[in-house]
Amino acid sequence: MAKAQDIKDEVVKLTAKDFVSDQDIRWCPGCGDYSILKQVQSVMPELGLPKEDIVFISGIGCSSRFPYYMNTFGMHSIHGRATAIGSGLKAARPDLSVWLVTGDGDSLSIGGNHLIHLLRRNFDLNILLFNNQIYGLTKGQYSPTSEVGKKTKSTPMGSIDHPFNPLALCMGAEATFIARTIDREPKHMREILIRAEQHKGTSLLEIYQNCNIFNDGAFGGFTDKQMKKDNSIYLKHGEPLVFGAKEDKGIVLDGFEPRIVNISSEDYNLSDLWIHDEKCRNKANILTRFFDDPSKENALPRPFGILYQEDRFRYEEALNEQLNLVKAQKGSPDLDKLLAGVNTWQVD
Amino acid sequence: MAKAQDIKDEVVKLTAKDFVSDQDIRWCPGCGDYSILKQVQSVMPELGLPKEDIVFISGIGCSSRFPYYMNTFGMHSIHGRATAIGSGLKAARPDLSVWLVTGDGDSLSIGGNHLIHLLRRNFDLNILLFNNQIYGLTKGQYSPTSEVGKKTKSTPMGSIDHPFNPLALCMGAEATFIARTIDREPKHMREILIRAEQHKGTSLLEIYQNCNIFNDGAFGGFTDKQMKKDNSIYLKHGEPLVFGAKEDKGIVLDGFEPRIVNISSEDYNLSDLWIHDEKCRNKANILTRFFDDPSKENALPRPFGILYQEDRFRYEEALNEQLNLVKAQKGSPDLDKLLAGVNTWQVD
Amino acid sequence: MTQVQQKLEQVTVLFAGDSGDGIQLTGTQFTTNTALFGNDLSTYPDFPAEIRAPLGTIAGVSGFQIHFGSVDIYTPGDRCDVLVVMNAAALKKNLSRLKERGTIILNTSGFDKRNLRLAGIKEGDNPLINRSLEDFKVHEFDITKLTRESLKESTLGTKDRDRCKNMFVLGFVYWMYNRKVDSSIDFLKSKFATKPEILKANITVLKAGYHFADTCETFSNRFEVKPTKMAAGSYRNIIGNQATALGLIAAAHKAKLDLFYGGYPITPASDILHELAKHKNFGIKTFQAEDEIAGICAAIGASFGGDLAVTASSGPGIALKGEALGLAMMLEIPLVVVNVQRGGPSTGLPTKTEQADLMQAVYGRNGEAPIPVIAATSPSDCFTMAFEACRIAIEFMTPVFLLTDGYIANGAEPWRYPKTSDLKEIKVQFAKERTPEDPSYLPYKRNEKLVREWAIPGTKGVEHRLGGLEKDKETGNVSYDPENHEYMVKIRAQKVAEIANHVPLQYFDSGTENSKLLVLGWGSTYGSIKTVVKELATEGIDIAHAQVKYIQPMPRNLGDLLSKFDKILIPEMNNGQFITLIRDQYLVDAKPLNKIKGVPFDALEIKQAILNMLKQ
Amino acid sequence: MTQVQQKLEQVTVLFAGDSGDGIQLTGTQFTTNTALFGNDLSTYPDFPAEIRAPLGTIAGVSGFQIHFGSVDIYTPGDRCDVLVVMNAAALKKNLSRLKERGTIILNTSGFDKRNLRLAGIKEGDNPLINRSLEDFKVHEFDITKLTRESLKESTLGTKDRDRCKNMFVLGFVYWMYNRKVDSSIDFLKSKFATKPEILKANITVLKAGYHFADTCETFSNRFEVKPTKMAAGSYRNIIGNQATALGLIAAAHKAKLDLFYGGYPITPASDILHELAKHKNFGIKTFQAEDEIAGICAAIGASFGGDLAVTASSGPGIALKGEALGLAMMLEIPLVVVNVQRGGPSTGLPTKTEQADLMQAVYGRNGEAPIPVIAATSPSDCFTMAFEACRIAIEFMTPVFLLTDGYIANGAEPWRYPKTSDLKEIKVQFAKERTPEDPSYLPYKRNEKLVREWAIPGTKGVEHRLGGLEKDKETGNVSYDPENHEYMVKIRAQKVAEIANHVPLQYFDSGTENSKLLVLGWGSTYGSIKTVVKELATEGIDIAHAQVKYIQPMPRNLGDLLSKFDKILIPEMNNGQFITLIRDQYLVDAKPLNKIKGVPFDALEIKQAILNMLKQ
Ligand SMILES: Cc1ncc(C[n+]2csc(CCOP(=O)(O)OP(=O)(O)O)c2C)c(N)n1
Ligand SMILES: Cc1ncc(C[n+]2csc(CCOP(=O)(O)OP(=O)(O)O)c2C)c(N)n1
Ligand code: SF4
Ligand code: SF4
Ligand SMILES: [Mg+2]
Ligand SMILES: [Mg+2]
Repeated sequence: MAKAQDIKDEVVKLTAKDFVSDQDIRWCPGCGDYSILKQVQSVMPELGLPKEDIVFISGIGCSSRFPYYMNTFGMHSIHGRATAIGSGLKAARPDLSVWLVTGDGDSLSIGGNHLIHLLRRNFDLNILLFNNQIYGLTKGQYSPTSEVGKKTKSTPMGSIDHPFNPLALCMGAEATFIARTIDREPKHMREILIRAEQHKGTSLLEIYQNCNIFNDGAFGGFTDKQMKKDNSIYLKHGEPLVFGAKEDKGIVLDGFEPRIVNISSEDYNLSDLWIHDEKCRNKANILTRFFDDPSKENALPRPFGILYQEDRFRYEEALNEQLNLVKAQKGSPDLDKLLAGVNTWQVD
Repeated sequence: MAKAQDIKDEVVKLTAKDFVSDQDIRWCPGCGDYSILKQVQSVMPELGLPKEDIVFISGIGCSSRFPYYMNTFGMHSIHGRATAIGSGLKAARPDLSVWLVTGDGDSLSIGGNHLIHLLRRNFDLNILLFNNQIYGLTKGQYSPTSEVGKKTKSTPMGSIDHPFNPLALCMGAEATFIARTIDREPKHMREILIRAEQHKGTSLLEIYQNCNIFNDGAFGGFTDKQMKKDNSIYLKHGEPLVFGAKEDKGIVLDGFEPRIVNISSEDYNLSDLWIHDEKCRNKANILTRFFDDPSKENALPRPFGILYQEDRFRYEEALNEQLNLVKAQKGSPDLDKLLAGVNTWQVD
Repeated sequence: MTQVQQKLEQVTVLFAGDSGDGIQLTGTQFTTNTALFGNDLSTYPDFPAEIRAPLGTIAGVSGFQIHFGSVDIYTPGDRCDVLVVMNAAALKKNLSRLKERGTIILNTSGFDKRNLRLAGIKEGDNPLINRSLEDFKVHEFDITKLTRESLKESTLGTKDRDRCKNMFVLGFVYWMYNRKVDSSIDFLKSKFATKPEILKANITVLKAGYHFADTCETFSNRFEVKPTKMAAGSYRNIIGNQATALGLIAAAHKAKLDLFYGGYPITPASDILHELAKHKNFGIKTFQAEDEIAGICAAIGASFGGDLAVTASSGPGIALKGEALGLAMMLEIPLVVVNVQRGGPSTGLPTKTEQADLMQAVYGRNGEAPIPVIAATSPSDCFTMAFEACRIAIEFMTPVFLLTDGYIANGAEPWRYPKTSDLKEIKVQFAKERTPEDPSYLPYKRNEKLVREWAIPGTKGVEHRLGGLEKDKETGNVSYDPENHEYMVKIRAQKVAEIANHVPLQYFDSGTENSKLLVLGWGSTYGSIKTVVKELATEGIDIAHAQVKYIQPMPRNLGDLLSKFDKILIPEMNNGQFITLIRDQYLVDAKPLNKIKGVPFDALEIKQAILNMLKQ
Repeated sequence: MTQVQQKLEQVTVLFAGDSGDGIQLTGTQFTTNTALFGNDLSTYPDFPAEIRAPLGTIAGVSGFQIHFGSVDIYTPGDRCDVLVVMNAAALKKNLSRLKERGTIILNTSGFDKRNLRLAGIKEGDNPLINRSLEDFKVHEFDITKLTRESLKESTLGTKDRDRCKNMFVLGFVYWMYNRKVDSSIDFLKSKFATKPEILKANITVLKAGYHFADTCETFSNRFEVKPTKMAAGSYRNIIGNQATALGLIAAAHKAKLDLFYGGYPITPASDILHELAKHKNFGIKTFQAEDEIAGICAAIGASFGGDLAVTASSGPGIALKGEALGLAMMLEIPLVVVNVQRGGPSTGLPTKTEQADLMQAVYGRNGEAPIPVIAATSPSDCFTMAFEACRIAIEFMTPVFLLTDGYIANGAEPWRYPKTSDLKEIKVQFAKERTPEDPSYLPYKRNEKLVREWAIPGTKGVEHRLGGLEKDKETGNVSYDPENHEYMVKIRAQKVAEIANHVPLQYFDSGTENSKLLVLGWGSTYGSIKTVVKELATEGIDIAHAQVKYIQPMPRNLGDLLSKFDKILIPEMNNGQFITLIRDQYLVDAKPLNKIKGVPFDALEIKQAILNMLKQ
């Protein structure tokens, strides 16, 4: 996201604390949401914007309580609609820094349509999608990102819905910025938050978030000290795809199929590896499909970082261009003329 | 789609005429919908199903008038919801052959969410998406598939929404069958309709349909005798990607980027070309991005045919397996026992 | 031959033909001419539901009715004096709307075998032959042929030539009513500026029609309808949806706010979007959303940002907005919601009119979610009420429902348009910047009208969080406190009730509290009721008429006014909705008169009901 | 020491503590035990809105109230006799609910510095010290410590041990009311079948609590509440949402249809889905949809296919279903829509109760779209009314609204459950196969009850097309005919009106038409009104009470019945909704009594209103 256009001169240097609201936090102790809140509060001062130019909008869900805890403008709206509300706000007020906070249910279940339309329109705002693969607030039903077979109150025999791959869906929906991070990697999260904010267009950031009450350990494979390095790959633009506890594994492309190779062996070295290119849509599409269950044999590592980034015109920009153009053409508005229209007559 | 399970014995051999209802057709003269209706009526007898086992469900739009003209069961429902209604019907009645008819507005604008969820759940039914890149019924506003800059009543200065690429969106939404055809190629359409019906799972068939009133010639590049062969490529599984009026052009992959080559030249021959593989998701993803404006210099040809096909379990199948399993485990239902519950007492 | 010039007080002409025949254009041209001539008038177009309904069929008939006069005109007229039909289907569909001994102008080429068959007329029943039209004054001629002949010189193809035949009709009718053709020539010149051949052809045929009428033998009468004595001022002709759009623009202009429109196309509301989109130079942002929910939600976002936000739709689309409306009510931000009602329920009769979404507007949300509801009475009144909706929304920080319907939204009438300076002021008072020294900001603190402040992003020191959960009565923070909840539910209701102190008192449009019976209408039934009540007055029957435009809350004095009558008749184009509000709130035994046919009341229907009730 | 055994007619106990303290489990265990013991009872849980609200705070307090007696019990009780509190916040939040001189059982370890601070109690105000509890009978002991001590031998960690402390309380209260602990031991055995250590610990602590009460010095009184004289039959305890689910299952069973449930989770309706999902062996298909619109639309699809289709939600979710409901009404197919109402408007107070979605149910759609509306009066009545909703939906081919609310949906009471064979028959008559020789099928032909046939796919010869556009009165084809439209609007309304002939007449629950005043309730206010009216009867004040369960259409005789009274009081947990229907339909000057606090009426509040009204 671009910095708001007219940064007020008198911006004093703010700290993370300035972004802490006076409300008691109501998440369960141990919830991954705390970490995300903290990282967001800590990157806010880096935007260089006064608090009053920042708006957080959310839908409904545990995650959607977020705006209450940010000492900025905020709206805790209705389920699934933060994306639509944010679109209108940004169209009306391109000068604001707009952040949408949403859960996997809020954005991908009831709110799926507004999400994909927002992405194609490419409003310049940031979406933080807290994915805990469960409906937290309604006490633990499976969500559109829950794995098949998930046993919950609504699916005592296991769910039978093939889940979404959120980043693949967003790629299909013409997103211009796709990234992933996780609650337990605060430093990485801060980095990506800043990149998201810098991107001009809609930034879609999926954040893996542990719901320790209803879906504890859903992302254990990516947080467990023993396993995480073998299961995750942290992407860097222009660098080869290397991962593993010993940084000894890499990804090559076999025709169209990615494959894990051992780069400490004779057969492969760094230069054989797939080089990450944020700008390449075709590669990004394959990367989003690195989506194996980490406990599976030979699972591809899950990518974290920025999978894709593209520059495309923003809706609100095009809108304002049209407004300016027509004003230039037609001159300043004359209401009396408009009310009179073309054919008038006079009665005396 | 699979043939309905218990094909009635007494099926008499039906003809296309049997599927013509007694209602007057209300589309504009010259509308592409006529051709589609005709092809659908003509493949119906090939399903080998009695009329009463076939259901057509639509939303609202010109295209959604379709069910009225089919002498089967049918429902002209509400805007955008045919996909949700069809899901319920198929869950309740896996034995039926269910066909959904929808427009680009109906399915991708208001109905976008149900569409993507239907695709991931993979109910065994067929979606015919009539894409005319316009809202026909409401008299010509731009749609989510209209090109940027489109001038319509609601966008006198040109639209500023980057459009969806419907097949790319559906790929992202976990579709298991993705295909494209066009109103003006009846033979191809019939072939693909039959393949769609044969696919077990949700078949998504995008049909380019000319709205000669509000968006005439939108697909001229693919229908015009002079140009169509250079602008279109008709996919065949296992065969190289060849096209052009003289069948002299082919597609090769340059790393991840598709490129047009001249196969009549010395430099390339058939064996260098990309071989179409319906089963390859990564290739299909690239194919969906063959989406250039055909009037553009060096535009990639638009693919017609089946871009992707995958076998995956069907929702209604899994549902019925669970029902059968639990019935096997718990025996036949005993309502009296259920009403009594676990702890009861007696008052005399 | 001598032509008698006959003076008329009022005339209703119905143009009807295939939807491809250019009937709507003929109608609007005649309307503009009539308006400029100085007649009062009212029009009503009647489209087929299909885009291009099958040629020649009943379903494909397009109609345009205009009622004009030297006297005040309130409706497009019940039955017509003149029926212009381009083909057999048009005649079959509309003959019952023609007055006894009325005039028919008929295109014989529309009555060939094919046309008769398409219209479902057996060959033996051909009305040109079977004398069934004997009681009418029929002028029949082959308009198609006449048009072609007058274009013998033209280089245009047959199709393009035939397209001009509506101009022949127009010219013919201009002559009948003693009119000049200039306004239409001007129109054609601008419409076909880049197509000189087509322009020429149209003008040729227009004149041909005029001259044909002048010279042909069939016509002996020419009519004169003198200009109406209207109040002094500047006039124009206006269509309802256009008036609504202008009302919104005017309100934004007066309030010095940007106008934001978020909506999704739907018949018959789309034209509001289309009209607004034309005037982007007023800083209007139109957002065609992915659905109605996104439309209203985008509007909520824009309102939160400080724009005057509007969404419009019709019944089915409004149904989808209920949840978001509840949110807007809870947030207490300005929002105007226009419902251009159409025939329901469900998809219903999209191109027909009805007043059946009133209860949805008043009650169609979860929980206690009161929202002001107002309604327009005529095409030009859409301007006034759209402006009012904005004023109330802004001054009371609330969503407001404006109800119009297909009848007045597509209908037209002369409008004495106001000057910008005559329009009410709309005061916007955004929350002011605050310093850290100021006491902390209380977003739900209310003023004496119970209204909270509009504190928009970008304003230093008033950062706050809103939401759909119940809120503390001052801080706006989430509150589960039982007493606070009851307080908030009641204060929100009181705020809406308070609006009654800031809208006009109810008045009698005709009659007095001593009249024998009160006809109580709301919204678009105004013209029909007015016509009847005036007519009855000339017959010496004194009936009172009040038309309610402010429905929630009702005008302060309405209860009082109702209490004066033993007999109250409530005509509605629905199965009885407004009447339930009246009976509930005032416990008066008002009687319903319901018409649910997708078309407005005929004056006669109301008259009959009044007379019956008087007898009881 | 000698223990006095005191007989009581009725008792209300409120268990309160942190949401992590296992309060709900304690409450349900005590409930089951009490039910099995033979007392009539009524319960009401009070959850915090958060999943795990911050430990120790007021917002984090979870409560469970049970009212039981040897007499008939109708509500969970207004104020309680015994208040069990696990920490300071629980006391602070609930003390006002304790009767004068009531008993407090208090866990002292929940009153340390931290707990006081979290509860927002200044140190000086520590109720254990400042004598503010002097007027109550307080029994305080360190339950945490006592629990830990009794588990000295256990191998469990501290966290797991501390989790057992609710069992200590349960044992204690069992002793107080002279109960056996067996039912809870059975429950624990099945719950912790695979966790023997935890099982052992829980049983140990349960018994420890029981014995502690027996031996400790603080307690001198033991109470006895004799079994209630209930009608002969088999009883069980049941929660409202569970009863709703069973009612749906039973109806499907009787109708020999598969049950299809399409819905989206929402508080407090989700438990209906959860309960249904448990009973898949009844052939129940539960479909957790992507949103409420998809939920109802999937149900419409399933109903079209011949299943008994159901959707459930709460206010905001119901708001989203309006458009699809209109379609279902238009299609005339069976569909049951359950609204478990919660505090509104907008997101409102999700975990609180309210009756404020009545108008939404009756009027919340575009166009004239009448839908039957019925309401349940108590937890077990949810069974009866869910069954009735299905019966009406099937027999009248219509969507039906069933209204319950958070209060009865989460509350529990003993239920004399029926035998399958005692349940009404529900007759489904699908359209029969037809041959080409039969006259062509007319899907909108109606029987003498104005009901059309259910013709499902797979049935030869009855292929037909339905839709949301207005339909011809017989063929069901699209019809724009004005007369047909009016006919269809009226016939659909008449069909719904006809249902009044097939539901029970309204009766007086107490009193007669000679009583001085009628209290007219609907839905879940039943218990509160009943309690008051009985109490007044004992004081010699004769009040009539009728509780309306069939709201649209109202019972045939209701108007008659109302006309007998000068004074009618209508208590509702909203700002006055049912009363608008009554006033509109019967023109009676009924008076409202509204409570909008997210909690049910206290008997006292209603009593006061009655007495005031009697004085006027
Ligand atoms: C219209 C509507 N439908 C349903 C709900 C109930 N509801 C609230 S949050 C939620 C899902 C929450 O899941 P998610 O978005 O993943 O958020 P989380 O709680 O997991 O952070 C649901 C179903 C609602 N509040 N409103
Ligand atoms: C809830 C609702 N919103 C809007 C409409 C109006 N509407 C009907 S069809 C349509 C779009 C049609 O476009 P498409 O689906 O592309 O169908 P086409 O007419 O082009 O075949 C719209 C906006 C409606 N009927 N219902
Ligand atoms: S339920 Fe889960 S997601 Fe919600 S606050 Fe608790 S831990 Fe976090
Ligand atoms: S408007 Fe377009 S899509 Fe609709 S029927 Fe006419 S030609 Fe076909
Ligand atoms: Mg979640
Ligand atoms: Mg279209």
